[in-house]
Amino acid sequence: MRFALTDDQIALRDAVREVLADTCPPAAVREAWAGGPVDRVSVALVELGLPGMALPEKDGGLGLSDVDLVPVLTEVGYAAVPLPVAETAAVAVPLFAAAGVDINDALSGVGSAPGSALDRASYMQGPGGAWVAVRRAAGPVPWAGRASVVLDLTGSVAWMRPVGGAGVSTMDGSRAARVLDEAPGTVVTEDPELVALARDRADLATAAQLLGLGRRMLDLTVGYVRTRTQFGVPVGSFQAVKHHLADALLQLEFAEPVVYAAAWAVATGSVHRGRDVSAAAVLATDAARFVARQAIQCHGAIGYTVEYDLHLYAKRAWALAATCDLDAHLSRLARALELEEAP
Amino acid sequence: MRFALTDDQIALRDAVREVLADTCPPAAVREAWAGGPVDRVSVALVELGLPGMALPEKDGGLGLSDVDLVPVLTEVGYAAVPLPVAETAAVAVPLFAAAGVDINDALSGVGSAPGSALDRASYMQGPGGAWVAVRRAAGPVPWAGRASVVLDLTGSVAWMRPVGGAGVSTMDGSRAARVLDEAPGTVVTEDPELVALARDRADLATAAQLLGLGRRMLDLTVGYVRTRTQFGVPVGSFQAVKHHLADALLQLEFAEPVVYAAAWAVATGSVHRGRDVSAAAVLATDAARFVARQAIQCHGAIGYTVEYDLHLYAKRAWALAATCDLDAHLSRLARALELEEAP
Amino acid sequence: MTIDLTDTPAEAAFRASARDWLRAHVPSGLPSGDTREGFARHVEWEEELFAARWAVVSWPSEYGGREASLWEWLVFEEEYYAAGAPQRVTQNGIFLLAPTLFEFGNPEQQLLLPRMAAAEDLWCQGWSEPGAGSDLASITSRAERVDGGWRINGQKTWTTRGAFCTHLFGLFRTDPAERRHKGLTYLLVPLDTPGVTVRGFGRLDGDEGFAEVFFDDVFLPDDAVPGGVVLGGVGEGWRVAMATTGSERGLTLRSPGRFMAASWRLTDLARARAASARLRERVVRAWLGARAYELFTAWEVDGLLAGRSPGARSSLTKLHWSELDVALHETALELLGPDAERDDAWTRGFQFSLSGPIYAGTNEIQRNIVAERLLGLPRSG
Amino acid sequence: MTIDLTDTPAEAAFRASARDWLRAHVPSGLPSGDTREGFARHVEWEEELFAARWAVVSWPSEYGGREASLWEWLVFEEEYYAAGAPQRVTQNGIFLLAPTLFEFGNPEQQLLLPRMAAAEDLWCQGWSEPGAGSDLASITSRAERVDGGWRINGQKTWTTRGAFCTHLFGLFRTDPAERRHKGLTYLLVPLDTPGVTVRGFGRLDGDEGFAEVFFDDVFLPDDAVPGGVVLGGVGEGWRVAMATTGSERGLTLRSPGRFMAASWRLTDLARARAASARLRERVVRAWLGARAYELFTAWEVDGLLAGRSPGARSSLTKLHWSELDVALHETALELLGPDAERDDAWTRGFQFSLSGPIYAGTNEIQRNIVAERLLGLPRSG
Repeated sequence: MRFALTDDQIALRDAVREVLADTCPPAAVREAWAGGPVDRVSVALVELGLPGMALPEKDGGLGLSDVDLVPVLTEVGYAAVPLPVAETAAVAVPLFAAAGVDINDALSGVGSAPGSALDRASYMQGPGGAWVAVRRAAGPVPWAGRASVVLDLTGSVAWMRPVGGAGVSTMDGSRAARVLDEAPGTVVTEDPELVALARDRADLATAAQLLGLGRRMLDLTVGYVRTRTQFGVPVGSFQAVKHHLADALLQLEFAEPVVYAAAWAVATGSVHRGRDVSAAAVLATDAARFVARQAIQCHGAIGYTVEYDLHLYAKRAWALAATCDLDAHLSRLARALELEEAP
Repeated sequence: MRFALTDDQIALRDAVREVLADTCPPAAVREAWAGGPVDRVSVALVELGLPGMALPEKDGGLGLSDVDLVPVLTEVGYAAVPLPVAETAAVAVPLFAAAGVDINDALSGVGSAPGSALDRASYMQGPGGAWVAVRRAAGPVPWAGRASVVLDLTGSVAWMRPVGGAGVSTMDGSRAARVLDEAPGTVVTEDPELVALARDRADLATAAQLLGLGRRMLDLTVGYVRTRTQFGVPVGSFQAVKHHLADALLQLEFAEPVVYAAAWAVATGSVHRGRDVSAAAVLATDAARFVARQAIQCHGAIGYTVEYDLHLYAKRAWALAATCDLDAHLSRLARALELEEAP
Repeated sequence: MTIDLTDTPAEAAFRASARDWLRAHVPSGLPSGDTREGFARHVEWEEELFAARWAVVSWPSEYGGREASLWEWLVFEEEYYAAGAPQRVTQNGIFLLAPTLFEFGNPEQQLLLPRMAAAEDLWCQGWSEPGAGSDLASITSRAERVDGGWRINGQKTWTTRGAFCTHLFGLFRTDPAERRHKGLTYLLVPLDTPGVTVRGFGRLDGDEGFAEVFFDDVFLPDDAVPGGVVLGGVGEGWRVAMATTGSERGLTLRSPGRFMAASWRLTDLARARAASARLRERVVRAWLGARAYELFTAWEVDGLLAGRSPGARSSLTKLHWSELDVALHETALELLGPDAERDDAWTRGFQFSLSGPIYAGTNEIQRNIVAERLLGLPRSG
Repeated sequence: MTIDLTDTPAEAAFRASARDWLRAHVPSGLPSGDTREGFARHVEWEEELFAARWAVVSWPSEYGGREASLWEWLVFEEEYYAAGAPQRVTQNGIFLLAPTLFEFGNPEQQLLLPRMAAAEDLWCQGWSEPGAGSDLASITSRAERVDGGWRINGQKTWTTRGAFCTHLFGLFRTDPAERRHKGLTYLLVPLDTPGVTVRGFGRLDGDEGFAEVFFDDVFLPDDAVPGGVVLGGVGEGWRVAMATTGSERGLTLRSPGRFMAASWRLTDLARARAASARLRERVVRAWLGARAYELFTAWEVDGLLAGRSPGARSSLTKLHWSELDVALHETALELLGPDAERDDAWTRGFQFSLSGPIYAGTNEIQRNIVAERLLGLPRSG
């Protein structure tokens, strides 16, 4: 048994954290809400090689595993990056690669893809335009307004679909959701195993981001209650506030290793992959929702306004949590524990 | 709409409270655990007329309704009376009366009943021996060791069975449970409606007692944390303790009117009887369990010993809660709200 | 006193009358009352309610009411929300200011009541300040006595719908030598008084539902409202403001009808979404919470009618409805699944519900009150 | 450092060896170790464990251990509880006293270690007093320096299994002029010293699992145990007692294997009882809690091995396992339905679980520690 991050994983995480602190402060997320440009963070992340980070180095990627991606995506969550980084890097690119789809061909075949002249490696490192939205359910597709193409995982066959359509108002305005136009797509793969793996990766990537969002909300709240005073003392000196936030930390701390274990199960093709991904999804979703609730409560009225930053992270957390099908995950766990029969 | 206790209800409740404070202090419950006599409280309650309180006055009863019984049974719970008062007064006697069974005949026909020489009214007021245990499920029958007869409500037909059998150790030692001998019984009624009504009354009576038990545990805890000091201040001045106990009170206060509304539904034969009884059962059970948990936690180590009184009430609450089939009640509520089909 | 959960003949008649009128008149699809456009539409609805004498059913006839009993008020609220009628944008006036005006206002000041009920005057509250949220006694906005009126400086915040209102009621420090609860005065302030600036800002659910109100050397003449701008006496503000919190107001802040209607909408949603057993249980529990709230309120009403002041028991009421509202909406979001990312009535309602445990005294403070005043636990700590 | 959740070849061999031995030797149906008769049976089991060198796997060979790594210790615990092996009645010695002896004991005192592991000496702890529970620093039991030893007066309580043990370790006030954490000394006391009276009393689950220990003018000679009765220096008691709380001890107090085994038993119960969907979810969540505990502990182990002291993080550990244990048993009781009134392993386990959030520092205090030391919130309040 070994269960700790490698020095390389820590170094990459720290590099991503630093870049995001610079290029994706709350003001950048706020601007994305208003439909403003996201070029600066997009370019910075492409320069870091994040879109293709799961590709082998020979194909222009960083050769990272599912486990390596978790700390990176936790930082992406922490910053509430207004781009489908997780969908692209952790879901779409690995699926394209596994399905033998040439990424440039794939992207150039539909919608607003930026042309097919680039080779795969340079495309993934090009300035923007490298982002892929992922559709998991009927209804508006998050990130379609910030992506070149939509990877549709709603059925047992994976499709590529164009991003064209009307923008729609959602809880997290920075996610640039669209109601897609009716338009033909192209098949990515008909292998249900690959599609199932891509769905597990999407859940895993969501869980990693929820951990980061939970941390961000907790950090903001701790900072606030240490300085805000009521009744002549810092709000954070009240036992009720302490206990709310201690419970928030508790949930995050116990969800985190479960997310890493799920990533390891995905990376190694463990027989427990489904069980472990569901465990991560359930605990990270519960934790992020719980932290959001405590964060808003401990802030008092200011946490309840859009002028303060907390809502940027709370709404991203709620939006990601909405994509987590708790009933399905709990059923999968019940089957893994032999409490239920397969449906 | 009117929703308050009558002066008569309050007067009876206060009378019962006073009698129980005198005849059923913690020491009496403790003695019952050790298998000691319960005559003093038994005689006092029979003298008050409690066993037959739901019978019409012309039949020697007090002519009380299901609503009238709630405050009385709340006091019975508060004192953790080591006798099947609720089973006898709220379940068995009304069923016998509705089924046209002569109570003396019924009791004399089986087991250790005290003979048939008494008329009904004088029997119910006689010195002890007037108690009926109720069986709701397979397994040991609580109170069989303190009753003259067992009313068996496990099926669609109600039976009377003898109380003979071996004593068995249960969580609440004062309940004198027995594993019954195999022995023939007599039919009380084959009317499934009457049996269903008796079961609802049993759940209602349990809910009323759980409210009283919750109050008792909360009172004990409040008394303790006001005087016990740690870190130089009363334990009850810590916000965490305050909030635990405020939440405990909150649950009791909101369960109580729901129990009264259920009693009213039973008394008036409301079409919502099943829904309302289930609502009362769920909320009173949840509340009592929650209060028990907070009471033990706020006491610290002393609440965790059998030398202190708290456990007498906590164990009665857990024992009564165990008889509440939450799955069945939640399903009945879901059907009433048209969320589920009838099974 | 007894228990009888059926309507009396009079209550039944009142119910039928309210139901009939509401069926015929309730508008559908109003935009949120917390936007400028929506607010105007809601004011029209208030005018219509008032014209038909349904705006303030429990008030005296001369002020536009129907002298309804508390029971009838509950019946009205139940029917109002069951009919899907809109939120009440006049509620800060009619539920928070009006009880105080009835108790402390002079006859001329009480002339404000029908104007408020008719939505001619639109009142917002001015309690909180940037440095005084839960700790209301630390108010620093000052009103200084000057010839013929008051000179006001300071800032109020979290003023619900303040940007759309015409008047503000609130507490101001009139004796700078006194601290905490002393030296405060309850003032009535027209928002068009020169020097008053109102700036709306956004709530979590996206509506511009809050405002900051700045007082920049404002001269408030004594006769800015009929009967004078001071309600209940100079320096008496804290007592005046608190006097009615433990009375009916604790009951009327959020009526049971509102949550009962929401819980029935939740059962509709559960059926439409073919809820799992797990979520069906949560729907049942939300309904149970609303039902318990309805019955608890009835219990309290009979207590009030018997002359018992609910006092700190209004903290139980507030804890229950605010936690229920969050749980109910969290369940709705789970039922919606991925659609919970959409911007709709349920997701806005969820975000709005999160303000319940914060506003009107945080739930942490309510729990302190319950523990100290109802259970008798020692203060502080 | 990396992530690899498979056993190394060495770990796999260790696991196989432990499993084989346990399969062949674990006794079944032992009575509770918290009764006098059951305790004696458990001591026999401890002797058997020690003889086979499975009693203290992580200790040096010369004290009866196997020099197992922390990873191997986790493997052993997993196998131990998966095999249904009995609770460890020696645990207060080997998990609480031993780490302190290893760190502060002189070589002679360390000779106590193998005796403890072999269950020849049976140690109970003497921290709490009637007036000092959560507030341990308010200890008043006094040990006065006298010629050749200490004169002890006072009372300890909540001494787990004290009535069956041979020795007590605990804190005593040796400098009456000092207050709170100062002037305390960590003493090792044979319970057969004249003047010591041990009175067992009943726990919630019915077992005589606690004791009060009275010290009535007890003369404790310096040489009552080898190497002397003072562990770590006179007046240094608080530091000595606390030094190891944040180290491995935080991890080893309750091993993940114990809860994982309990959660698997719960799944068995759920199948046997044809659990409803509602209860299946709770069973899944109990298993998830145990799984998270297992993984969190592994995470902490690698941190420890990398030289990071867990410090206040041991409070996270304690909060998690104690709440998990209650939830797990509450679920079992619901699965049992009316059978939850019976006196059996699950109902006793439920009652025992309620001590988890209380003992070894209440969970309220653990949350304070997490908030103040891990989140940096201000003290007091």
